[in-house]
Amino acid sequence: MSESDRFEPLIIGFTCNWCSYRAADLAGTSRMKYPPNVRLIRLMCSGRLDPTFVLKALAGGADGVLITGCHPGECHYLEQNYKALRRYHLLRMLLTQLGVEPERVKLVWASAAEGARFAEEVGRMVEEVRRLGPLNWPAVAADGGETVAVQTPNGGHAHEGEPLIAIPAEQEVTP
Amino acid sequence: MSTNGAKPKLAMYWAASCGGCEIATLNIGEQLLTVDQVFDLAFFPCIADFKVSDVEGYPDGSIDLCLFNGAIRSSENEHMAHLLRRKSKILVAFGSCAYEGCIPALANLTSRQAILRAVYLENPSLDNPAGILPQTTTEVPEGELTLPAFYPTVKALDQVVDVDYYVPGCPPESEQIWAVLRAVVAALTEGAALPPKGSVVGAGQTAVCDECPLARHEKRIARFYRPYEIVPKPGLCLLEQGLVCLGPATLSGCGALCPQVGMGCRGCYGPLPGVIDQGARMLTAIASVIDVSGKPGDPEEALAQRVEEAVSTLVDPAGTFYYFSMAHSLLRRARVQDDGQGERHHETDHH
Amino acid sequence: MSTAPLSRKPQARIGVYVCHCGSNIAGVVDVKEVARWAGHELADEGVVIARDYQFMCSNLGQELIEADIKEQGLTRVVVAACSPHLHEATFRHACQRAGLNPYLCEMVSIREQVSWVHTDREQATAKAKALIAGGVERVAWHEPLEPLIVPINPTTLVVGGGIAGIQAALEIADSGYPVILVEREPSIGGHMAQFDKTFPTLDCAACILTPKMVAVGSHPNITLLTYSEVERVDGYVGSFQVTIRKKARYVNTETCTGCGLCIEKCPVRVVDEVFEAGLGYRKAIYRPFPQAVPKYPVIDTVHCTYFQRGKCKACQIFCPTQPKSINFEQKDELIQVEVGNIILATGYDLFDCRRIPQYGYGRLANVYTSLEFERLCNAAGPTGGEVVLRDGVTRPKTVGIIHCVGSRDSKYNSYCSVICCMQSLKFAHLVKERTGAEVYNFYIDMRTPFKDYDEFYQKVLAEGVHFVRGRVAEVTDAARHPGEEGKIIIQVEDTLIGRQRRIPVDMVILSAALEPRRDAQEVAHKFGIACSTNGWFIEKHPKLDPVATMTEGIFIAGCAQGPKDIPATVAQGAAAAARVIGRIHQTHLALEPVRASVIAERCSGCRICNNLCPFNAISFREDLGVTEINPALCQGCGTCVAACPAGAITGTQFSNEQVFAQIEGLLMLDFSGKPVRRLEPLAAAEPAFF
Amino acid sequence: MKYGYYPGCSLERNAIAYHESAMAVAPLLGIEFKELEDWNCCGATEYISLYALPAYALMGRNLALAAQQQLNRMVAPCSACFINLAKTDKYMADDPRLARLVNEALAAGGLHYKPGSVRVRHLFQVIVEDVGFEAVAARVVKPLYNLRVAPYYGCLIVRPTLQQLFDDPEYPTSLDRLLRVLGAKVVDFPVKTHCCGGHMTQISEETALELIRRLLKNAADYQADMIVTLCPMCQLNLDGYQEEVNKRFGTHYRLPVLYFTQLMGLAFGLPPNVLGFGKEFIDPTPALAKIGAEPPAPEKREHPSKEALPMPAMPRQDGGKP
Repeated sequence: MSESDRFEPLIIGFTCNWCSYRAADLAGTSRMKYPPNVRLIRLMCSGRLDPTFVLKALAGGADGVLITGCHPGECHYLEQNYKALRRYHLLRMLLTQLGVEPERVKLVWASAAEGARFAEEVGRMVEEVRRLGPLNWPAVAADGGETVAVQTPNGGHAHEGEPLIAIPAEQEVTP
Repeated sequence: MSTNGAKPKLAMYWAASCGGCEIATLNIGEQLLTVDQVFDLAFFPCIADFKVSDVEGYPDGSIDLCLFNGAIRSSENEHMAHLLRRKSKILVAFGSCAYEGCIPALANLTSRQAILRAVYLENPSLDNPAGILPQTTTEVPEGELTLPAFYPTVKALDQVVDVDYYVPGCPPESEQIWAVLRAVVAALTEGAALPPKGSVVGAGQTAVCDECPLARHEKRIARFYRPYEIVPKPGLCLLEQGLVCLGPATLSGCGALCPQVGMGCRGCYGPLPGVIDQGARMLTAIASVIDVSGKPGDPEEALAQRVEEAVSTLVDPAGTFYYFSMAHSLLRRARVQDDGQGERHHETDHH
Repeated sequence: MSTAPLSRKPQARIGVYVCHCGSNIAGVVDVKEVARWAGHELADEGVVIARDYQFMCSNLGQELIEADIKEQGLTRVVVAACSPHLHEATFRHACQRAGLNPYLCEMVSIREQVSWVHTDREQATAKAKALIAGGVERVAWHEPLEPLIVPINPTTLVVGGGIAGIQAALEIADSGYPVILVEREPSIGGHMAQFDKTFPTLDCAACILTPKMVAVGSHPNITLLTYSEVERVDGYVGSFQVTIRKKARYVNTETCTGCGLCIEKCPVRVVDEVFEAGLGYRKAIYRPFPQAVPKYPVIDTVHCTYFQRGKCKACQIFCPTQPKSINFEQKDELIQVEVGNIILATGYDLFDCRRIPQYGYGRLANVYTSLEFERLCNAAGPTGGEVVLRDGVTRPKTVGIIHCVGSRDSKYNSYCSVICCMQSLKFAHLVKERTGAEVYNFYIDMRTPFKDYDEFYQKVLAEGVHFVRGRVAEVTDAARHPGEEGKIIIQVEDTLIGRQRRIPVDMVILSAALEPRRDAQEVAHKFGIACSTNGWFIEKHPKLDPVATMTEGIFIAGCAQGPKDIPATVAQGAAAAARVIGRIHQTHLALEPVRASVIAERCSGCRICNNLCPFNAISFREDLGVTEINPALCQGCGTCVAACPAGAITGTQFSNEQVFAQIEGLLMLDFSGKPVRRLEPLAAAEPAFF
Repeated sequence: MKYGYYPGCSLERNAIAYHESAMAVAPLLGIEFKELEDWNCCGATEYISLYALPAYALMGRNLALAAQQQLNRMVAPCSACFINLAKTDKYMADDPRLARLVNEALAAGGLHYKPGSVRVRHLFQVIVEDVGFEAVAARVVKPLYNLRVAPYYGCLIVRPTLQQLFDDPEYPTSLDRLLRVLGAKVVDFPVKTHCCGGHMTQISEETALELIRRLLKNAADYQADMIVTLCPMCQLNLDGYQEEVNKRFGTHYRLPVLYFTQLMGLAFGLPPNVLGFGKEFIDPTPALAKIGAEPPAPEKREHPSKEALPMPAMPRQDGGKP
């Protein structure tokens, strides 16, 4: 793939107001460069992270979600990032069942001092998701990805042969 | 049956469903007589012999109330949905299937190919040496036979047509059904006001816990158990005993019947007001009270490991949290890439 | 499809302001295009005006916004500029001046998050648009908020009667406000009272501390509760309810004159592990030291003959007061106090040198800890200031002082204990002064910052003290040759000459590390604050807010926050006091209205959220069967909002609707600025009743 | 408890006493040994410094055999064998490259070793960790009252580089505790982990003898009746070279050097002949004769003079934290 037509993933990032958001600020003030594929949302704490947000982002067309918070033991609200951690792991189990590769939803701890780490992690995640290809959930919701699977760089599993049963023209997902 | 043609017309149809909704409806007892006095049956395949062609013959909007139960799984289901929408003044998504997909929508966790393969090719009780699969059209000497198309994704009623009201439950509780019917009757006969379009009717307004007599305390869940693994202590909140119960995230109105007999709520009455994804709500709630924490200085990998172990005792989260609401969830279905061998990718190993 | 009020987007007249920040933003982002786009493409989203400007944060920039609010009747404002951590306050004030509730303003960071971190103009511009779309969608859901006003109780609780606590208490009391000072030991004074001289000026600790102690004891505004501990803390900033356990002294302080006759007559001699650091003795009824404040003794029931065997009572018999001041029946008292702010100055524990057995402490008689040595050369100490060996008579001819014992050692504490270098230099000087002995200092690095410290180092060097750079391997009595017989040998690699050395000495002093109090975690939890990885209390900001904590109304001072010397400790005590006095002066405190609250009619009392709040803001109303959140205790993290299975808890400023809307906005445009294909959201249905 | 047993060369020859006493006490502690079949030399302490890879391969072979024979819990009584085997396992785990090279070598003999599949521990470590002091105490029938012993760990057994650290590498106390359990009086022995000279006796006798002298002197200074060791090398040097030391330095040390297993056997009431006695250079009988039937009268703490300052209280005798 040439630079121009290579797949550019869209990633929604959730940050903690006290650590990772400030890490992003620090990355900025220190003029560190990272790919523009991640769009950040500021929460007061990773404990505010409602898994619904993640699902909403994926359904809304995001190819990945980056969740960030203070390192365990350093939570501004003492222990709330532990709750985020628990939710993250259960959510990951759910997403795996729903066919979302674990690389698409990542939890990263970054203290306010770790601007460099923040930039690195963003870069790393963008590359990982780029490798996975588009998620394109609207198509998935229509037919489970039987068709998108063919398009995705890594998902050459879908049947190209005759379908098991005549599939009618796909109607819009919502009336 | 009364012959007064001026009576409002009632229809009840089943799409992808089990028929439980009809049973529950007929289960309203002597109130049936009232229903019969008030309504004329326009279409009710379960109890009276109507033909689709009859319905097609009706003028548009001539059915006053249509209780549509069952999910949209095939082109036929969708065809009927559109037909009944056109013919009905009030279209009600009746029961969990029509409202949010229910059990049929659990099929959204797998692929169409896998389902057909399981049903027509791999089922041990099959005798299908030629590996024949249903086709939408088949030529026979007598002419062409047709079958409805089998959709890859099961949908809720409101994902294919406009819906006026929702009646939750699998099935809806008979008294709730009667309450709804009574309200419509009141509206039709005494001109009483109907609730705003799009409302959930025949349910409570808080969560099942509100109706649940089991004692509740602060929650700390060290691990989860499946119902057969332990005998719950009587009188104590099941969740606190590690038994998954969706009561806290499920709309009340059922009378908390399941928890009272030691079986955790599965969530058939759907999400609470304003909640857009019932499964996610319960997931976040349950995860929040998992009893794994750390102290400053703990190695982060080890901590993650401990959390991983604790959550992995919850078997099949998707099936658990979206038991009834898969089709109405934010993601609506699983992303499956079928390799033709019945192997699904990204399948969890938690089973 | 649904009439659910929660999912109806409010109508808003939104103004969007895109800042050039000189070339900081405009250099990478096409700000004019961004503003144009917002004005056109986001009109349907409620944007009525979109401008770009050189410096939005300048007065002119702010006036621009204020004017539009007034003239265009804006109900929401989005400023796309730098990080909200820089200028959120600025633009909120601008809105307020124009009569718009400040919380109806949203900042979008297109500098730190776009122009400073990206280089491709097209991509950066597209991202800026997306971020602004997110802000616009979000701000529509903002609600006008009023800061939470809580009254401040003028009384302050100071926990810990060391020099930090004493300083804080005096500062507050002198400014005319009541203070309750709680101290665990029978007397205030803390570690400083145990010291002999203080570096670098070598003035005697007692001479400078005693007056302060007396001032505390006699101050009309200070209620002194010694031999007491905080049992429980309820409430929140402005009005804490604190339960204090006043341990039984078995001495009636109303009648006791502190004459000390009881102590003199007590037959039981006990090693004093606390004040004398195990180097001296005290009686079973004792006063830690002569200048103790308060002067009243206490009975140590573990060693008291009467409490152990039921007879003796010598102290009572000889007590000259009428009625007798000794009361064996006295019981612990629980006292309830109301305070507005709390200062924690609970100090440190000394590293237990027995944890490094190869240094011989406890095995070799003449190995001392730093605290033991302080007592040894203290004129009021067990030897009356004589620097002698354990036998109590022999003067050492050579003394080795080992730095960093338990500090800067991955096996024990990785941190530097800050005071050891200066303390060791002080010891070296005192040993020379008192005994004329040869003194060797074994150090890793010499750390003598701050006023007159390095001068002191030079002075000690000049006095002929030897300095060996290297971590001591072992302190042993295993002599290898006659020259070492009867000595303690210090085995060390002298890293400056690169040779192993064995230096025989008569006495070894271990400059032990400062460690967090053994119960620091417990105390932190009691007061709702946190401990760092090393166990010290965590300050709100390591540089800019060193005495405040994450919990409103709780301040920290002294070594409880981290190792430090006396000047720094005193400064922190005063700083904490200043913060508290400021608070009291305001009489009321405005708290950020970022708060969670329960919609009672939606709460089913499932109690999922009940143990999620570390600030104890969440409580269950058994009577109503619903959960409540105390807004003054709530710190606004939103964890319970995210946890509520019924969606019955909402959080201001970070509501689900606000975040959902922002997600949709952010995903309006894809990477190259084209619309993103998305799954149309299904609206949540609302239940209705007939 | 079943364990694989790697005797190593010395246990069959100069340290036969160690072997016999170990075999004698093991059953009493519920320990069962199965000797590793076809084991080979551990390379002793020098080989690694000369030819690293061959040395690791040499030990890798033993580990591979152990894995093959399902002896996943190995015991090595000799400190050198123990450290070499444990070290090889750890280094192979930490360094995939080394693991590859070693396995290439092993392939020649049709063997392969997966790091971490065999856990090798020293006999003493097993007694401390798996048997426990309580179980040992329960076996004591003839406490070693009045016997003053210097616990000598040697330089190998508590090396900090091994993850399976079981005692303080700087100042171990577990042997002290064991001997106390046996009823003996343990003297402080600051040089307890210092070098015994190892094979220096063969390379530079002067160096070796000086090192040995220091150990003997320190034990004597603390009026120890004997030195207790857990390594054949240490035993050999301290026992076998004691006369040399006396000659060279004009000293008159007569300090028996016994294995901890021998003392355990005595305390357990086993006859000396099954404990390999009689092969020592320094005759232990006079020392052992001191063992009294009665526990010593509690040492009366001579009252410190009025001026004397109190000593800090020491950790509990059982070695628990202060």
